[in-house]
Amino acid sequence: MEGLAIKILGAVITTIVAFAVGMTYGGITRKLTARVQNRVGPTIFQNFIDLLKLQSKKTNIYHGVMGHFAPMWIITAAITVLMFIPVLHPGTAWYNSWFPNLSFHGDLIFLLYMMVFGSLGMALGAGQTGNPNSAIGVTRGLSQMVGFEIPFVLALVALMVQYQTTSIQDIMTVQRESGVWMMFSNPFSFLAALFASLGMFRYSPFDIVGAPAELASGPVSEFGGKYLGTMMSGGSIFAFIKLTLYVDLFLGGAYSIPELLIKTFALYMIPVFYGWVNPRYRTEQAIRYFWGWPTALGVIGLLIAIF
Amino acid sequence: MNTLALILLILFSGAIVAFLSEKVSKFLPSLIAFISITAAGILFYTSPADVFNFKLSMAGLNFTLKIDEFSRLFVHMIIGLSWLASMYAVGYMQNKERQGTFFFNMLLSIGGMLGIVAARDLVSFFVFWEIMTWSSFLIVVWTGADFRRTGIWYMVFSAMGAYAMLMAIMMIYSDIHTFNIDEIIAAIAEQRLPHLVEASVLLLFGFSVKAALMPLHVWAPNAYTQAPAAYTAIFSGVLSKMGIFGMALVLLSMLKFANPADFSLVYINGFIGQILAWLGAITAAIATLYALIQTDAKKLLAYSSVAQLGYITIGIAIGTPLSVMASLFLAVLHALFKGTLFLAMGAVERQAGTTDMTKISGLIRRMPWTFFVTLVSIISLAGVPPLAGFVGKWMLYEALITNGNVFMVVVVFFSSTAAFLYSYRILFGIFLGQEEDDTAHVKEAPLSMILPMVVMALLLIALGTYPGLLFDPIAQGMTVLGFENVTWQMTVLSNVWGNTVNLMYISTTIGVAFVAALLFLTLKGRKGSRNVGTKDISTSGEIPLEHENLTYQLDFFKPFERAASPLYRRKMTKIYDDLSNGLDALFDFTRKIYTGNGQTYALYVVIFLVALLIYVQNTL
Amino acid sequence: MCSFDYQTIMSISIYGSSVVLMLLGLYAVLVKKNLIKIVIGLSIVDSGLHLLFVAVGYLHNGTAPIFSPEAVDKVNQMVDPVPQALVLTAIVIGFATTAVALSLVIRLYKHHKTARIDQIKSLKW
Amino acid sequence: MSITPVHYIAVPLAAAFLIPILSKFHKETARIIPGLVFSYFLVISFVLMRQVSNTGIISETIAGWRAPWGINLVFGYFSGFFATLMSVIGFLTWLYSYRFKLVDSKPAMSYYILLMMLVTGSIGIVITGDIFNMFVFLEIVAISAFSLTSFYPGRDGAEAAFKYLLIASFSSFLILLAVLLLYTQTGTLNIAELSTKVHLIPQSLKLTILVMFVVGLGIESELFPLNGWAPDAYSQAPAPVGAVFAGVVVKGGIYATMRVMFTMFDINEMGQILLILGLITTIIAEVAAIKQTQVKRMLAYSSIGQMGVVMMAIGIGTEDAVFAALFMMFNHAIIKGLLFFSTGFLLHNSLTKTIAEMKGVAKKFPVLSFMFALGSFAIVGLPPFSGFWSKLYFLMAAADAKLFSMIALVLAVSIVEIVYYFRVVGVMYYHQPDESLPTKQPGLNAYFVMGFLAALIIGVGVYPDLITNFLHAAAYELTHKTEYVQTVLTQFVR
Amino acid sequence: MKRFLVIFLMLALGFYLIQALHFVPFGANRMGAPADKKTVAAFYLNETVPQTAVANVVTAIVVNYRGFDTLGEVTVLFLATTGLASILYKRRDEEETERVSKPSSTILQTGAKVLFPLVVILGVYVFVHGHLTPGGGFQGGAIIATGFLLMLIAYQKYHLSHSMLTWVESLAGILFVSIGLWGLITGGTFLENSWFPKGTLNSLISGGAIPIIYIAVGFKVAAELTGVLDILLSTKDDKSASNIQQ
Repeated sequence: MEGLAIKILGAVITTIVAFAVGMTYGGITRKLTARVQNRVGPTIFQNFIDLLKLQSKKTNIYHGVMGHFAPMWIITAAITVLMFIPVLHPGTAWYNSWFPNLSFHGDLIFLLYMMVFGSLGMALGAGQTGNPNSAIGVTRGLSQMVGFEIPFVLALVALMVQYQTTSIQDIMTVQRESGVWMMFSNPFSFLAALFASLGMFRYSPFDIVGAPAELASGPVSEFGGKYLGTMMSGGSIFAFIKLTLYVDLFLGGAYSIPELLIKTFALYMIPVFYGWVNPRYRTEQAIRYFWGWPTALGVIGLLIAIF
Repeated sequence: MNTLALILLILFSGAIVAFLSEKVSKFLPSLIAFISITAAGILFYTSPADVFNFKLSMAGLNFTLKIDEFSRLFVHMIIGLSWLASMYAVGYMQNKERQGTFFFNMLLSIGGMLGIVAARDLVSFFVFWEIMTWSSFLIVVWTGADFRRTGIWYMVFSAMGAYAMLMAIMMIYSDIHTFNIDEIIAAIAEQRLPHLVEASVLLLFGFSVKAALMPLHVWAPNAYTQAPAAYTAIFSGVLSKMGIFGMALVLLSMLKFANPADFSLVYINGFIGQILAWLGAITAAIATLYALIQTDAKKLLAYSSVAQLGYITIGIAIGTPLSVMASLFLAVLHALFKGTLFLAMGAVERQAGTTDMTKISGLIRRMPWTFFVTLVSIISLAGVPPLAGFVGKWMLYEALITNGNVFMVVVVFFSSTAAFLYSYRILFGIFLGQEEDDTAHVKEAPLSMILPMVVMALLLIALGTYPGLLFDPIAQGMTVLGFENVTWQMTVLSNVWGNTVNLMYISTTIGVAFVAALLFLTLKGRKGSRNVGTKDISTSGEIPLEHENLTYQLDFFKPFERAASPLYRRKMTKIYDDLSNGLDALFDFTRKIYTGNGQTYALYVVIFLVALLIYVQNTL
Repeated sequence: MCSFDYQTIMSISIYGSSVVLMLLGLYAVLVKKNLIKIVIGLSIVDSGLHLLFVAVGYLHNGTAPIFSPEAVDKVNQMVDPVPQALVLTAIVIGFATTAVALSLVIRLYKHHKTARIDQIKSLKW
Repeated sequence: MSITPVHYIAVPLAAAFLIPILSKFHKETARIIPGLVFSYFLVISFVLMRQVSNTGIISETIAGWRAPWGINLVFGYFSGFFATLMSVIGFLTWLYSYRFKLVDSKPAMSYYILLMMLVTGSIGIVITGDIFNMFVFLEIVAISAFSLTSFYPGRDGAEAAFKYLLIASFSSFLILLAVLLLYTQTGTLNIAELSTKVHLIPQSLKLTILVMFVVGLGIESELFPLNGWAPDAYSQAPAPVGAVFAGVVVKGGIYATMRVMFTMFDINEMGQILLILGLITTIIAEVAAIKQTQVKRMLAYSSIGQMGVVMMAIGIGTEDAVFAALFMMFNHAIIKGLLFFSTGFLLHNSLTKTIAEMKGVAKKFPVLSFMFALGSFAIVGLPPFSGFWSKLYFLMAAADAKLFSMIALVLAVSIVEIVYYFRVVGVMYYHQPDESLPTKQPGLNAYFVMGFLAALIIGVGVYPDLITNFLHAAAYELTHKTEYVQTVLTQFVR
Repeated sequence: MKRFLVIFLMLALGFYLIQALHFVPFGANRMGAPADKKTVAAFYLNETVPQTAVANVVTAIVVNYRGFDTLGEVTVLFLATTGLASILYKRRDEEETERVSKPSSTILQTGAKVLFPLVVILGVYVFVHGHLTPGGGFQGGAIIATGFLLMLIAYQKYHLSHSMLTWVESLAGILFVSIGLWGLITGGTFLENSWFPKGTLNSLISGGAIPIIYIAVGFKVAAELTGVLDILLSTKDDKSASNIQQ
């Protein structure tokens, strides 16, 4: 019973950490972007403020059952994935006490699919609102996903084949034991995954889903108040999840929260930087982009992993 | 009376009675079909396992029918899905013409399928196979639309497959003079079958047609679309699995017994398996791509079925315990979710008059139950946890990765990611989006149609957490195929590398998180929330005008289509069209021999006479 | 070179003429366009064949197979009676065929207003 | 007076000679007497088949002369199979066309007489034990067939009949020549005695004779370059006559071929050639059939194709293959009969008899369309209809002979067959009728006939043992000719 | 082109025919001595007189030994007339058509008048003596038919009674078949000759039923050939052809 209580506590802590980190990173990005664009920009904590505002607003509009479910769907997916991801290295003190979660009970393929779960809910909710822009946003997002999934899967398969496991812990353990990060043992796969991450984070030039200029934020355009707030929270957790996953898989994982923060932040800046210097792609350009060099790199990485 | 024979007799005589009873009442055939299938089901489930054994000696041939553990798995599928579909059909077919024909063929094809899985000799296998084929053909053309493209193509491809099988059967016969599968397996083990490789390839060709494998799939989308939904569920759900059954029979049951010492045979076996698996993967990818550009929901599902059959084929073709298990699991699952989906589309068709997604949308409020079952099935189809589809997908991926088929994994992954696109397409196209005025009158389907779908949807949910319920019969069936001691757990999946996924934890986590979020969102600020219609939206911050078109249904994935345009360029149907046109021209040219001039015919006679004389006198 | 005795000459002339008749008839059937000529050709073929029938039954210095009071003992010189009986049947059948053929020609001519076989091909392919 | 095989010939001949007189007094006699004769055929067949199963092959002498001296009739399983089949088809055809409205009594009289003699002649071919007599019966069949082909007034019937006549003349010429040459070498015309004496013939001459038989009988059995007449004749003859052509006349030709090739000679001498000819015939006929626009013409080509397969089975020449050939012929007779019978009413008032005119007929004639569809299913060899078994047995025989490429080709053309039959079925069922042709509903007699054939097709399909034992006996008898020869040659005089 | 092909074919066919006939030496005895009865022909030559008391062996073969063929042959003729009637059938309204031949000269008409009875009598003689002398039913019938042909050509208005022809040919046919069936009924075989007194060789009444059959055949053939000629001659290219229903 005590174990269960600790687990629940750990889960809550994990969620809070992930949420906070994701929100903060978002704030930092906004600030940095503003500075680069020669603006003052909001504070780093603007996201928290936004969230507070949204949650305290009265929600007037009810768009039907799917519109109601969509935010829950996202947050559920975010929390579930988070539970199955090793935030820190297994075996470390921090890990054992606070972040054990359920990460022994899932593996990479499960995570891949579980991450889609949230998007699906979002898509359904967006669909029911009847806003054509939302639907367009969803179709773009799905199309783009097919685009970046190929290099990403190539990288992951290379990883799994190279280490003969599909479990994230095992991959981390192998990296720790050998002392060589995946990033260095198979740089091609890493690069492929990195390129895929550009699409995954949906920053410019891959921000075709939201596309503030033409779709008015796309899927989320009809949501407001508690719904939008919940979605934002879920999105932040997902940002943390993605970063943690990359760190776990390619950067050898982290032994402590600071290490995790450094690694994730470094990783996070790559799409952000990339976005600063690139205007938005059209959907087919984005897909073609992912099916170009990233895929080639992924294939090379996979070949290296096999032989 | 033998129980197995009795079951078949019930189905076949039920078919005839149903056909004749149309004269009495329009309603009667559907009822008779339902009753016969129920009777067959009751008979099957109340009899002990060892009575399904039937031998008949007729016309100088010995026919053996036997339901072993492997067949039993398929019998579950056939009887279960047919029962639900026939229950559904009672409501679905109401007030339609020519119900007698429909139910006649439906029962006949169900009987044919049972015969196929029970057959232990190749002749009865072929007989039942053909009965199944033509009865399903008659249902496919039942609506009569586009007979040439749908009916003739289906029949031609089926015939190609069936005749390839017949050729193989004859090759085997010429070697060992028996049709009995057990004796054939014994002969393979003793290397008394020189034509083994050719025969297996031909058999696999035949089964690939039914399993709609890549170059032979062109009949499937049209056929699945044209058949009435109540039957398409069976058609796509179990009838296509007969191809899988046959493949399993050849690859796992027959070829496996080839002497390992014979290197070339083993090599060929692996080679055949690899080719087949790659064909399955390519089928999955291409069919998915075609599925997502469809505008008709049934056609979309039809392509989707082809893609799913591709996955199933991969598993069988790879032939490791996990992959076979994945494949069989997916096969059952496909029957469940694709059955549900086709039934749901049938309900939509019946209530709204069409399944063309450009014509209807926003049915979620009108047909909530149908939406629910569709959603559950789509989530299963997409393989998203925590529903059952994930289990099958997971096992398939793990099987492929652990077996080293890494590039195949990527192709499969690509196709199942692209499957999200059409999954969303079908949900959005029919149930979500703008509510149209001309669908305002639509009502939910009657209970007798909803019930079967809900049953299957609940099964899908249950299997998502407790796949072991299905692993049990699968593992038993695999024993027959030679995979003894397949380990499985009720809620935990594991691969050969020792990695596990605990479905119980997943479901629990999701459930807890979901309930928490639900409570939070539902309870918070409930007051004052206003239920608005789909017109009440802001597009780019503006309130849309009354006449403004807010429906987004055409060219749904146009950007993707543009991006993937090289993959769409070559259409298989075009190739077959060219082929058939070429053959047509050749035929037309050939028949010009018959010039119509009697004198020319006389000249032929004399030329032939002289030629034969010269030939005979100079050579014999 | 074989000697031109009576037997050879008879052989060549009888067999030869029957073969030539058959071939001529066939030639007419295969080349002539007129329906009547084709029917005539068929008759000529038949004639050649009937001649051959009679010819193969022939015996050197044979007599007819009829037991007239003065020839009762000539049984050993009688020619083979069987082909003669057969040819009787064959002739009658040939006649029947020709009659039917002519009637068909009449009808064809009535409808097509022509008797050229290459213009009567409304049934083809 | 016990029933003997000669009743097959004597009774219908007497009837045929009687009809012109009797029909002067009562017109209906021209219809009824052939019916009585056909019914009597059934009785004869039944009695004789029982007798054969009890005592073996029956050999009957004519005019009291023992086998080589006189003409004899032989009735064993093999001949009996054909005779029974022909009797049944003849009877059904008569019953079917019983209510055919004919202009007035005279052509009606001709029709029934010719129909009766067509069947009688074919049965004569089958039961005779004398090669020249067989020729005479072939001519009886031919003359009746010419007249029936051109039975409908109009130009096309005459054209078809003339082509038929032209080609059939070649057939009779060649057969006659071959018989003459055989006679000169062996001094006999009796098939049984010939079979003991053919070894006396010099090889080169024997081959020439064989070639003449192959070509002459090939014309009758519709082998490829010799079958130009067949589609025209089938398509122009009245529909029931088409059924008789397919079910009776061709069978006579095939029977003659089998008798000559198996009993008189050895099948191995010409087997290969027949095999290849059969294959080519099948391929070309099916290929031509798929492009037809007229239903009956299509059925005709289909018949030719089937006969090609039968010829292949004969060419293989083993007992199993002969069994398959007989089974196939049985199926072909009943199924083609059903198809011709149903088309007869479906296109009753149509002038051009094209497939397009059958649009949507299923709405107006559900039973007839069902029969046609059933026939289509059966003839392409789908189980559980009888056509499947014969195909299976043929393939088994071919597989035994290791003729895989041939199996492949036959199966490939089967697909073509499926296409064109199913296309017609599709037109019948799944097209909207564009105009309402004033068509005629069949009477009870036609329904009975078609129902009987359909029941036979399904019955044999579900339970092939109804007929297989019998066919096995027939195949055994043909491939083991000793019994035949001995029965004929050693029979007690009178 | 086609002509040359045909000529080539004819030459090739001729070659093979001659090659085949090479094995059939002209005039050689292939039947063996009649007394040996090794071949059918020898048997016939040897046994005809003792068994049937018919002088003309060919007649014996045609009518008795191979009588069945003759029955078939008669049937063929019968079918030809029946077929002709149906092929060239005219509806009632067009029945009164004239004969196609042109009006003939007086010489022909007078000659025909004189010759006709003589020709018929000759024909009757030929078939009545069929079992004694060369000739027989077919030959006699054919001769009689030529007599009618003469009349038909000479006189345009010469009308044959079709009813009469039908009666003659049917009765003759029935006679033939019933003689055959009588043998069967009396316990023998079809067309059996033994129940009728044989008579003495070379007399008019000899050979049992053979002359009777041959006379029947003669009548039948005469009637049938005449019928055929009449039908063929009385058909002309009428205008109604175009509107005959197809």
